[in-house]
This record gives sequence, structure tokens and C-alpha cells, in this order.
Amino acid sequence: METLILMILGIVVAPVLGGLVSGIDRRVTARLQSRFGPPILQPFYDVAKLFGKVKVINNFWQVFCAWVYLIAAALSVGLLFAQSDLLLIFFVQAIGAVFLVMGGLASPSPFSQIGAQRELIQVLTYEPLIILVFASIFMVTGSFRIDEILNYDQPLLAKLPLMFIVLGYALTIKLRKSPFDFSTSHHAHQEIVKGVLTDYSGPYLGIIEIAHWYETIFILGICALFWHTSLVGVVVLLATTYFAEILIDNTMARMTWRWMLKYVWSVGLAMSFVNLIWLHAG
Amino acid sequence: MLKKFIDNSRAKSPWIMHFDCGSCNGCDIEVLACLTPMYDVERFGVVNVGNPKHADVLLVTGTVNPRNAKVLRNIYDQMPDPKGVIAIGACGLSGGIFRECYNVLGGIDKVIPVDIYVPGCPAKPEAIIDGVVAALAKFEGLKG
Amino acid sequence: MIENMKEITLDAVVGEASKMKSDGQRLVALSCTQLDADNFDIIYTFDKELVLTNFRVTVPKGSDCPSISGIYFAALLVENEIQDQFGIMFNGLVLDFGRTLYLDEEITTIPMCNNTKAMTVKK
Amino acid sequence: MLPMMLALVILLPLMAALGCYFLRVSTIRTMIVLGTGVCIAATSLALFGQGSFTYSPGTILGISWDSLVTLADFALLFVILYYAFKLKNQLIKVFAVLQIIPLAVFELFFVDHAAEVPAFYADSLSLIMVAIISIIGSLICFFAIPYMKTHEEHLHLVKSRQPRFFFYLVLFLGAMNGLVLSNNILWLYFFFEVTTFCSFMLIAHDDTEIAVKNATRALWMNSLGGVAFVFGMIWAYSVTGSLSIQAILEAGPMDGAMLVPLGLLCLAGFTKAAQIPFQSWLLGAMVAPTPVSALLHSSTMVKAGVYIVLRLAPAYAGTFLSEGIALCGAFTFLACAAIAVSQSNGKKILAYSTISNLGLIICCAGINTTWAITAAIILIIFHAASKALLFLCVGTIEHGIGSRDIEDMRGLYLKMPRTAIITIVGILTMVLPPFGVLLGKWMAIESASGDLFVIVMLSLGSAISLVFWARWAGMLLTGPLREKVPAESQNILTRFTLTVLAAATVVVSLFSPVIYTGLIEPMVGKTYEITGGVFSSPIGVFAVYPIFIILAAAFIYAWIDTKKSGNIQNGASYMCGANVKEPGVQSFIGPMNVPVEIKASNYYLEAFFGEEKLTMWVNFVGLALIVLMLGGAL
Amino acid sequence: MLKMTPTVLKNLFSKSSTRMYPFEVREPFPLYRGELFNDIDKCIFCKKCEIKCPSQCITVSKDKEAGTGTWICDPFACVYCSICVDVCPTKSLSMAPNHRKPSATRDMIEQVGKLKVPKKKKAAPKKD
Amino acid sequence: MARTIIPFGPQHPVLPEPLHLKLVCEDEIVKEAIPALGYVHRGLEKLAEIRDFNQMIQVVERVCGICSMLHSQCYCQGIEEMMGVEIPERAKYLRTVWSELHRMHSHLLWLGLFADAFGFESLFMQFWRIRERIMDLNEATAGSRVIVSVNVVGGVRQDLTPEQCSWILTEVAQAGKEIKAIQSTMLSDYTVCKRTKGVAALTKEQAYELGAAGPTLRASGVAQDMRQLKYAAFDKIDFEPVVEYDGDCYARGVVRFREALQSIDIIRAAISGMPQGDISVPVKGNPEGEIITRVEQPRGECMYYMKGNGTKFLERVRIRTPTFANVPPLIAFMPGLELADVPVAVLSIDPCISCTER
Ligand code: NFV
Ligand code: SF4
Ligand code: SF4
Ligand code: SF4
Repeated sequence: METLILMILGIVVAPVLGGLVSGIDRRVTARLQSRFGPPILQPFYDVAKLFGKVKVINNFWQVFCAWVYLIAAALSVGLLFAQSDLLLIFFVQAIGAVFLVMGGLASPSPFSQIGAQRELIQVLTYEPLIILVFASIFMVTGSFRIDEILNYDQPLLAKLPLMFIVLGYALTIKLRKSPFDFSTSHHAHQEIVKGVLTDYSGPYLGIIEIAHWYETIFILGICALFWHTSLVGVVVLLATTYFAEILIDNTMARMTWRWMLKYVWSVGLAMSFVNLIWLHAG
Repeated sequence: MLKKFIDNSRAKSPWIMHFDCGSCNGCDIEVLACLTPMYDVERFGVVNVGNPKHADVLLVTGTVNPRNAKVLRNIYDQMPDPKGVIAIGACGLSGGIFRECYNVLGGIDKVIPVDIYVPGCPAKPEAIIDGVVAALAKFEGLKG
Repeated sequence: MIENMKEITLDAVVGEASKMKSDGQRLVALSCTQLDADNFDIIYTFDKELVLTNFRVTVPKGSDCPSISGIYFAALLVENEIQDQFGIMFNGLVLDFGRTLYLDEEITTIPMCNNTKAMTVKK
Repeated sequence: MLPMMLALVILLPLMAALGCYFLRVSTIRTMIVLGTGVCIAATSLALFGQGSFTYSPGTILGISWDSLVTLADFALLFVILYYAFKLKNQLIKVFAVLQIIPLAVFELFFVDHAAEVPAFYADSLSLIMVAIISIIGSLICFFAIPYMKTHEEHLHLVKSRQPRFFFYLVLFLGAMNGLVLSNNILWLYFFFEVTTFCSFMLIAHDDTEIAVKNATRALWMNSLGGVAFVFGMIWAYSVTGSLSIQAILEAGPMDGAMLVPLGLLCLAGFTKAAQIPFQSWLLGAMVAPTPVSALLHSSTMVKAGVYIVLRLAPAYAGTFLSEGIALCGAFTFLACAAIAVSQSNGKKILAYSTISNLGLIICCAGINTTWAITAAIILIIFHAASKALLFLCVGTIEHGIGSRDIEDMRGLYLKMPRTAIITIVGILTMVLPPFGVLLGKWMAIESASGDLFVIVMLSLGSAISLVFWARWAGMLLTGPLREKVPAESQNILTRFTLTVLAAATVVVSLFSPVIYTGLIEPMVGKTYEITGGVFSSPIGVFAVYPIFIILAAAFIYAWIDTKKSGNIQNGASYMCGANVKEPGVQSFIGPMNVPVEIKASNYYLEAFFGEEKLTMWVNFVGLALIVLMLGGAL
Repeated sequence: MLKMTPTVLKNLFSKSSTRMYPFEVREPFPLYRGELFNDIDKCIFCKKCEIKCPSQCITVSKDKEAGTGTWICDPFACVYCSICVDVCPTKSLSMAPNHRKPSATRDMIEQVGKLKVPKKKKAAPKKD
Repeated sequence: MARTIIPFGPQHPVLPEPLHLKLVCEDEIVKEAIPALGYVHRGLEKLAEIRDFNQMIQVVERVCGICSMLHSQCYCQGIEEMMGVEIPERAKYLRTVWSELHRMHSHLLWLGLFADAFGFESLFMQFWRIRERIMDLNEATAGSRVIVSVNVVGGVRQDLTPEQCSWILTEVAQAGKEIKAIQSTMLSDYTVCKRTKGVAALTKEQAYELGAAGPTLRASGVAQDMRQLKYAAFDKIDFEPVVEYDGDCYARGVVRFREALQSIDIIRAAISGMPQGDISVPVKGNPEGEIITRVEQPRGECMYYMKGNGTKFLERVRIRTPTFANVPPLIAFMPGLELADVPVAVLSIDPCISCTER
């Protein structure tokens, strides 16, 4: 019962938090660029407006995929709040990723298609890293269950500092931030317009936007696990991490996915090995 | 309540798309300048989306010729309602100095309905901001 | 007042162009003008170290002009442009837009020939 | 009852096969196949009622079954030798001789024929295997009936070769059932050889040059496995003095003395399961008609290899060999998934994915904890169903559009909506929770997470496999969907098999907790607590029912909303504004004012995952790992 | 990598450079060629502006009988080059340093003035 | 292998202008690129028939808003030469000041867009923020931010007061300082270099043969700058063409970056060397004869061919703009690029389609 309440709580609270985070993100980004920036609540206005638009679709499977994407994202956040199994949560989240790709592929627009392919490559890049992060958490705490992990008495950050950086890579990709913003061009649109989202519009774009808020919270939630022992620690950790993300977004050019695949895999794997071997040795 | 929020949000989040329809770039760069730190139209929730399917407001600069008229029409059609069109610069308003050229059909309103006309050659960023704000008034009037 | 102007005939164009190329000249432009109802003038402009060399070719209306885009790839755009604006056809264009570089079928006249005056739009 | 049931699952297919071969009338053949299928499927389910059992048949006409098997064994080997000469293939000759002579020596001088060895032994693993083989195998056979008809129509054959085809196809089922039920290692060996031979005949069925070539390769690789088997068997006998697999298992590693024979037996399993570097035979097997591929890849043949490795797992638990097997399996999992990314041939993708998944199962066997073995069994069950379904889908699609290239399947939904959706269901059951394959994968990853190298390979592999599955599923939907898609006509048997399999993949996934408590737990021991359809253990939870319910509700809701969207405004897709404005046309106005049709293709990432590029390296590493594994055992 | 960090951090901690138009309006530059005005009282309807206007957006007509002159300018075709201002002999044309405001409809400036009569009257400065 | 066909433009967010490229890609590697123009073609050369040669100044200024000042300058120089008018020295210096201001704003604009092309939003914002200083200068001294409209046949329309001159100097100095502050980002940031170095490289020979102009040519190692023709005040002001040798996008960026800084020096020299005197001379009569004039636009060599026949209407005005010359190199270096590099490569020639098509 408690689990259920937590889960519902998560599902309700997460989009609000996610929207706020995204509003703050936009404001801070603007300030970094010496702009005044939009109001903090801007993301909510945006989504509300999207829901007020006329529905136009290109292929009705897109509607289906958008919904499933949202639900999978919400469910993964719910499971996260319900302190379920990390891997399971991640696989549930992968449902969303797969359906996002399918939705992109359903539209014949070449930009959508390319976006979907790139999205896949992003999934390909971050998924092993996240699984490795989870495995490393397992190696430290002996469980994949969040409730068990929370019983561990030290901040994971102390044992898995490099894994946290590896998670940072995944975070950058999931948050669609430069240098890894290829598939949807969340902040810019130079290469492929809006990538996977090109042919979504109106309410369906709104759905995806909300799903994205869930994903932000999902990934921040996982970051929070690295300093679960103190609430202050969590807040500090999340704030610095997110600020670092914004900073990176604003101080780097977008790279190419080929570079990403090579670089992130090699650096990510190397860091994981170092960290895990150190863990074994220590 | 939700409906009211949606209605109110419309005027708070005009996503714009800019289409250059054979402009001399003078107006284009002024439109772009609006997005940059000095003018920063994101204050009004404006995002330059570059994709008609996501846009609420279409900013058009330049003269219409047969070739880009089709594109303009297309883009306009791809924008989901409710939507607004702002014509910018003498060229977009009437064809400007090029009205009499052989490959110029005239202003934007020859092809699509225009809501706001922003005169100038080029229109100053301030004028464009005025235009966007005027377009927001249109969205505000639009309930439901 | 145009430096190094040389009049050549239509069939000499390609030969002269390849000579210019082997001389290390850079193609600057082709400028076409209507002389009278039946003749056009094309000026080929080349540059080497800031010094221009020009050829003038007179093309009678209706006759085709040999393309130099095989020698100077850069000529391709301007030759297509002349096709559009003056209706002079170029033979052997590497990429022939066939009078669609600028114009759509809606424009039925050959714009830069004076038999078709600039359109006067009602104010 | 038991002898009857055993006869039904093993001998009935043999009789039916003969029937198919000699009664050359298509209706009779159809009846036979249908009848046999239903019979063995029912029997296989009924066998569950038996629970574990050991059984030895008596004699038939005064001859003991043992000698009959031996006799048949030699006959088969000589047939293989005959084909070796016919094909002029030195390798097969050598391998055949290497089997005949040691086997003869073994039979004549070593084996204590008087010792009582139970011929059959069945536990949950065997019974599950029998069920998979009998049910999925039968469905594939059903599917083959209309399929082969169309197939032969395409080929314009004068004389139908279907009798021969169904002879081997149905025989195969019997042999497989025999294989998984055998306890006498000699019997096991015999059935092992029968599957080798049947697969050889089936791959070569179309009798084209390439078919024969690939069949030959399959034969020599599997014969190599046979050689390994024979030597492993003899060695094992010399150590334990028993032909009974149960006895061998009980003996355990016996301080390393048993490791080499176990390694050799596993090697035989590897060749059967087409593990790297033996993957090429399975890839080549795709030239055969699709039901063959489905049969080879999903429920039979390759599963025989996995079965052997898994069966022997308790014997090498905790040894270096086990670790080696885990590494080999994980490596195959990763490498084949990677190569699959660069493929556009649908069947080839399936083939690589099969090998990859078998690698995962073998890896689980190598990890060899109760968790891992549970994972392996779960994977075997669900992989068989999903993969069979996918193969059959590809076969149907191939007959529908004349191509098995996934690029040609773009927008298949517009042409074959039913098949497209079923294919997508198949694909999703391969990669997404809460379906069984993913449940297995989850168990596998959780059980492997203590092992650095294995976990790295597994995580990379599972990410990579998502790539080729997701894009395949997506591209089936591509297209401007404006009006209603015309319904698709399908042969009744095709539709039946596809629908049943699709439903089964989904529904059986739902029952995974029941399957676990009912079948797996009694065999391997308790690993997960099941409450309300939630697998939980101290290290993890997997909520099958809740996720199933939520997702089902979500899907239904999404579907309703999607249906509602059918009458909302249709937009043209975005093409930078240059669309050609005609309904249904997906073109943009290109240079020179000519309409250009847009086209999209997948990224095959040749530079990273190119088949040619990777295969050599992968084979090298695979070989090295096997050498390491066996060398470590020595 | 991260070479941009000092710049963006500086931006973060200093005031944003955004001009808060339309809430705060800058002092206009006096030279700016903004909206075009005709002090119709001064206009002598000499047509100089009409002839010289590169955009040909001015029409000047005289009605001898009524004793009025009409000066029509299309503000939507005007390119704000101020050539007309330069050539106007009576300096009746002037440009304000502020831009012309956007409008929702097609504008046309039509001004009617008396011909060469010392006492002039303004009429209908704008027609929509 | 299966291919992807992508319509790049005419409405593509990375290019503010409508240019269409049909890209055929394999795994995002461009195999074939065919351009389509004509979305901005107005046919303004034809206007010479109904606009007199003075009115044509305003028309050619509107060939392009980014380089408008230099268009009218080139045009006026041509007419003046045809009519044998010698303009006052001060006018020459004033033209130089405004033309270099224009070059600066054009280069800053481009640097921003270039940064945007490889997804570096904050860099884009930074450049455009600096650029606003130049725009203010234009607005305050000439009367319009973009189309300054200062040239007339015979001189310029606007004078600069000493206060304005010193203001210009402080503003450009400040701009120079701000540009230098992001120099390390633009020229040596790892991600920027990674995205631009080696992309769409042209050798010296290729660039020359394909007729490239301006920074595109100079980035490939050819030291050719039309300002060496010593028009306007360039006979008195020393400057060295900026040359880079790699011929890739990075080199083109560097050339423009350094040119923007160089312009500051030229403005400084022009203001300090500016003589007193008239700013224009009265012009009588009509142009007659043929002329070819060239100036260095921000994007390179711009050539005007004009033919007058003694009436106030010119018989022919023909404008050959730098981007027109840079499109063939663009077509040539496209195949083989990654799709992600296409925006970068296209922008690297600083395409100005309205100039190209007129
Ligand atoms: N510089 C310049 Fe132009 C000219 N002429 C041209 O390509 O910018 Ni629009
Ligand atoms: S209105 Fe003026 S500045 Fe704007 S596009 Fe037209 S000519 Fe250029
Ligand atoms: S030039 Fe001046 S006085 Fe003459 S008509 Fe025009 S506005 Fe009136
Ligand atoms: S400002 Fe220029 S365009 Fe406008 S009316 Fe005067 S002369 Fe004509």
C-alpha cells in the first residue's frame, strides 16, 4: 500500500518538479548568455499552449507512440519513487525510448527518420553506461533494490566517484544537452530541425514534453542515490550536477554522434573499469 | 480552470518560426537580432522553433515569388491552428522597392492571410517586438 | 574603360577559356547584355593577381553558346543564370537546370530581353 | 502411460515422417502433419503431469533398444560419410571417420553393455524443452504447409519435393524430443547426430548451389561437434565409468578430472548452438525455406546445444570451465548483437539475434548460480516463442512483398497490416518488459553483476540489441497514414499459427510467475519470492503483474486515443517546406523543379559493426576464449 | 574544452544586457530614419518626392478645380531611405527618429492640402 | 546500400535564407548534393530600366542587407568612374569607415551563425551581442541599423562629427576587447576545433580553380583581397590580406575572425587619417560607357558590370557577388561530409543567397 502511495505521489509530483527544473534551466541558460530569459513557469505555459492547439497528425501510430512514451516515463518515475528495482525501472524507461524511436520512424519525414536513428544511437550509447552504473551500485550495496540501497550507510559517491561521472555522460545525453543533443535538437535545430519530434505537433508534442520532464526527474533521482544519506547532500549534489550540465551545454559545441559513440563508450568503459577495479581492490 | 490556463498560456508562449521569402537579409538579421541578448524575445516566451508544426507565429520577411510562394503556402498550412502571421519589412508588406521586378508577386498577403504588418526597411528589432506583442493580443482575444 | 578587352568569336570561346585556365586565371564572371533585338553580348571576365582579362563574344539570338563549365566548373551557375534570364542556351553544361535555376513556369517571358519590359505593378 | 507418451513424442514423429514421405498426396500429408502436431503438443503438456521420471524401455522383438540405437548410429554415420564423399568434402570425411572409429572402439572394447543405464530421464528442464519443441515445433510445421505450397509455386517445381521436406521436418521434432529426454549418453549422441543430419538435409533442400554449400558447412561444423562429443563421452566414461548423464552429473568435476570431457561436451553444445566461432553455419542455414530457419533457430537444433550445456551445468559449477563458458557466452551475446546492427537482411538479423541470445543463455549456464539457471530456462522458453514467431513473420512478409530485406519492409503496415502488427508484437516481446525474454535478461544481468567482464559485455550487448529491434519495429509503421488501410488476406493456417504464437508470447509472459513457481523452482531451487506476480529477491524485484496491468491499461488507452485521432486533421510530413502538395505523395520539389521522392534508410554503422569487419576479429577472439576455456580445464 | 566558462560565468553574475523594450524605451538616435511625416501645410505638391523616390511609393496629385492637392504615400512600400526628405524643396517632409508602429491592416497615408493658398487646413491625416 | 534523401531547405532553421540542397546520404555521409536556388530571386537588375541611376543606389543597397553599404559603394564607384567624377578625400575615408563597420557587423553576424551551426548557442549569443555595438554605431551615424544608405554618386550623404568619431573609436575598441575575450573559445576550444578542423577542406589549387572568393579563397592560402585595388581610402591605409592555409571550415572561421579584428585597425587608421573637407561633389549629366568595378565585400570580391547609354537609365547593371562565386566550391566539397557537418560546411562559405540571386 505504501508502495502504491509513493508511486502515485511520484507520478503526480514528478512533472511539476520536472517542469520547474526545466524552467530554471531555461532561465539560467539565458543568464549565462547574458539574456534576461523567460519566466520560470514558461515550460508550463508552453505545454498548456500546446494542449490548446489543434491536433494535426501525420501517422496515427505517432499518437500511440507518444502516449506509450509518456506512460513508460511516468511508470519508471513511479517505480523509482516506489523504490523498486533499478534495472527494472531502467527497462521500463527503455519502453519509452523504444516507442519514441518508433514514433519517429512512423513519420516518413526524413528528419524524423534521421532523428529516430540518432535517438537509437544515443540509446545505444547511454544504456550500457547506465547498466554499468547500476551494476556498480550493486557491487557496493549488494542489491538492485532501491529500498535496500537506501539502507546502505555511506554515500555511494565516496565509493563510486568515477561512476558518477559516467552517469553524468548518460545524463547529458538523456537531458538532450550539448554536446550530445543530436536526435531532437532540444535547444537548437541546426542539423535536423526537430529530429524525432519533427512531425509531432500540438497536444502530442505536449505529451512528449511532459514525458521529458519525467525523464529529467528519473535521471536526477538516480543521481540522488549517490548521496542518499543526507537530504542536504542530495540537494547539493543535484544542484551542482544540474548546474554543471547547463554549463557544459553552454560551453561546448555539439559533437557528432560518431564521436559520441567512440568517445563516450571508451571513456565511460575505461572509467567504469578503473572505478570497479579500485572497488575490488579497496 | 485548466481551460483558462490553456487560454492564458497561448499569449504567453508564442513559438515563432521565421521564413525568409526572398528578403534581402536586412529584415532577417533583424528578426534574428530579436532573439539575441540585447532584445531577447524569450522574455515573452518566444522560442524560435524553425519547424512549422511547432510554431504559433510565422514571421515572414521578403517578397513573394512564384517559387517561394509555394513554400510559404506549405509552411502556413503545416502550422496547426491557432496561428498568426506577421509580415515584416517593406518587402513582406507589399514587395517594397522590388514591387516591379519580374520575379516578384508582391507582399505576403498575396499568398497567406497576414495578421500584423510591421513596416520598415528593415524593420527595427523594436518594431518586430512591437509586432509580436501585437500578435499576442490577437491570441489573447482568442478564447477556447 | 574595361581593361584587356578582346573580341572573340563564338567558336573560340572554349579554346580561349582553356588557354586562360592553363595561364592560371580565375574565372570571375560572365556578363550578358542585350545589344539589340537580335544580338547579345557576353563578357567573360578572368582575373589573375588583381588584373582582369576580358573577352567579348557576340551571340546572335537563337544560337547556342558552348559552355565552359567543363573547363571552369565555376561557370556552371552563371551559365544557368544566363539561360534563365536571356534565353541563350549553353551546350554541354555540367549541371543543366534547364531554365529553372531562378524561374518557375509561372514566368513565361524571357525576363532580361527588352521585348519584355519590366512589369509595372499597379501601386 | 509413460511409455505410451514417450512413444508419442519420439516415435510418432518418425512414423509421421515416413508417412509424409511415402504417401505423396498433399491432403494426406496435411492431415498427418496436423494430426501429429496436435498429438505431440497435447502429449508434451500431459507429460508435465508425470513430473520427473526415469525410464528404460525394454526390448523390441527381442532386440534391446540400446543395440538398436547403436546400430542406427553407425548407419547414420555411414550415411554422413557417404555424403562426405558425394560432396567431396575432406573435413566431413575426416570428422565422420573420427567419430566412427573411436565410437566403434568404444562400443566394442570399453562399454560395459551389461550395466543398467536408464535410457530416459526427465526433469523440468527436459519437460519444458519437450513442450517447446512439440508445441512451437508443431506450429512451425503447420505454418510450413501453406508456406511450402507458395514456396514451390514461386520456384515452379515440376515435381513437388514436399514429401522429403516434411519427412525431415517432422523427423526433426522426434529427434529433438529424444535428445532432451535421453539419459543414456549414447542415446543422446545418436539423437544429436540425427539432428545434425536432418538439418543438413533441410538446409540443402532447395538444392541450389548456395544451399548445398551452406548445408555442407553446417554438416562439417556439426560433425566437428560430434567429434568433440564422442571424445568427451569416451573420456567421461573412462573417468566415471557410467553412461548415465545423471551419474556423470553426480560425479561433478571430481577435482578437475572431469573438466576436459565436460569441456568437450560443451564444445559440442557450442557447435550446435552456433556459438562464435561456429556461427557461420547457422547464418548459412537461412538459405533454407523459412520454416526450417524457424525450426532451427527457435525451438530445436540450436536449443539442443544450449540444452547440453545447461544440462551439464551442475557438473562444472564453480570451476574455471564455468567461468570460461560464461565469458564465451557473453562474448557471443555481445559480438552477434553488434554484427546484427549492420544487417539489413531480416532473416540474418534474426539469425544473429538468435546466436546472441543463445550466447546469453550459455552465459547464464556458465554463471551457474540458481539465479542464472533460472534466467537461462526463462530465456529458453520465451526466446523460442518470440523467435519462432518472428521467423514465421519474416516468411509471411517475404511471400507478401518478395523480399526479406528490412529496408523493403518500410511502411509494411500499409500493405500487410496484420502481419506488420504481429511482427511488432514479436519484436517488442523480444526487448521490452514485462515480456519473458526481458525478464530472463533482467535475471541474467542481475545474476551476472558480480562479474566485471561479463556484466560489461551483457550491458553493451543488450543496448546494441535494442538498436536493431527498435528500428525494425518502427520502420514497419513508416508511412503517411491517411485513410483506412485495407485488410490483409492470409492463409488460414498462416493466420492461425501467427496469431497463436503472438498471443502465446504475450500470454505466456503473463504467466511467467506461475511457470517459475510451478516448473523452475522445484528444479533449481528457490531464488525468487513470488507475491502478487512480483518476482522479488534480496537483490532485485521484477513486478510482472503490476507492470503488465499498467502497461495493458496504457496500451488500451493509447489505442483508444489513437483510434479517435483517425478523423483529426492530417498533416503532410515536414520537408523543409518544399512538399509536393498532392495527397499521398511523399515528395519534395527538388532542384530543377522535379519532384524527388523522399527516402530514408537505417544506419547500419558499417564502420563500427560491419559484418566483414567484425567477423574475423570476433572469430579470433571467440576461438581464443574457447581455447582458454578448454586449456583452463586441462 | 570549456574555454567559454569564464565568459558565461561572467554573464551569469553580471546584469543581463537585455534592453527591456517595450517596458523601457531607449532614447532614439536623432538621425534614425523612422516614420515619414508630411507637413501638408508646407507642401507645394511639386512632385519632386514622387519622382525621386526610389521605391515609387509617393503619389502627388493636384486638383486644380477644387484647389486641393493630394499627397499619398504607401508606408508599406516605403523603404525609409529619406531621399524624399532630402529633395523636398520646402522641407515639408520629415522623418521622426521612431519607427512606424505595426498595424493589423493595410495602411495608406493620404493627405490633402490646399494648393498654394496661404491659409492651409489639414484634412483626414489617415485613412485605413 | 540504402540511401536517405534529405531536402535541406528552403525552410531550414540553420540557414536564415532559403537555399535548397538535395542531399543523398548513406549513414549520414553525404554522397551527392545538388543545390536549388531561385527562392530569393527578384530580378532587380532589370529595375535599372525603370529606375534612374540615382534611384538604383537604393535598389542595389537592397541586394543584401548584410553587405548593403558595399553594394552601393561599388555601384557609386562605378558610376563615378564612368562619369569621370573625382569624389572628395573625406568622402573616401567616410566610405572606408562605414564599409569596415559593415564588414565587422557582417563577420560578427557570421561568426555567430557559424557557432550556431555547430550548436554552440552561447557563443552565437555572445557574437551577436558584440555586434549590437556596431549596429548602434550604424544607427546613430547613418540613420539605420542595417541599410545605412550613405552613398550617393559623388560622395556620401552623412558626415561624421568629431564626437561621433571618437565614440566610434571607443565602441570598436570595446568590441575588439570583447571579441578577444572569446578568441580562445572560437579558435582553440576542443569541441569547436573538432567540429571545424578538416571539414570541407579546399586546397589552394582547388579553391582557385573553382573560383572561390574572399575569405573562402584566403583560407586556402591565396592572398587576394580586392582592397588591394586601393579603392576608397585604401591607397592610404596599410593593410595585409588575412591568409590561412588549411582551407577547411576552421581556417575560414579564423580568417573572418582576424578580419573582424583587422577592421578595427582600419577604422582607427581611417578616422585618424581623415582629412577635413566636403563630403560630396555635385554630379551633372548621365553615365555613358561600360565599366567593371570591384570591391571587397565581407564575403569577398564583388564585381559590378555597368553599361550606360547617356540617358539617366543604365542599360545594364550586372552584379556578380562573392557568394555566387563560392557556390561552386560548396557543391564541390559537399560529397563526403557528415550530415552533421553540412550546416557547418554550408555556412563556412558565408552564403548570402539574396546576394547570389539578386
Ligand atoms: N558580402 C556580401 Fe554579399 C555581396 N555582394 C554576398 O554574397 O552579402 Ni549578402
Ligand atoms: S524590407 Fe528592406 S530590409 Fe527588409 S527585406 Fe525588404 S529590402 Fe530588405
Ligand atoms: S517634394 Fe516636398 S513639397 Fe514637393 S510634393 Fe513632395 S512633399 Fe510636397
Ligand atoms: S523614404 Fe524613400 S521610399 Fe520612403 S517615401 Fe521617401 S523616398 Fe520614398
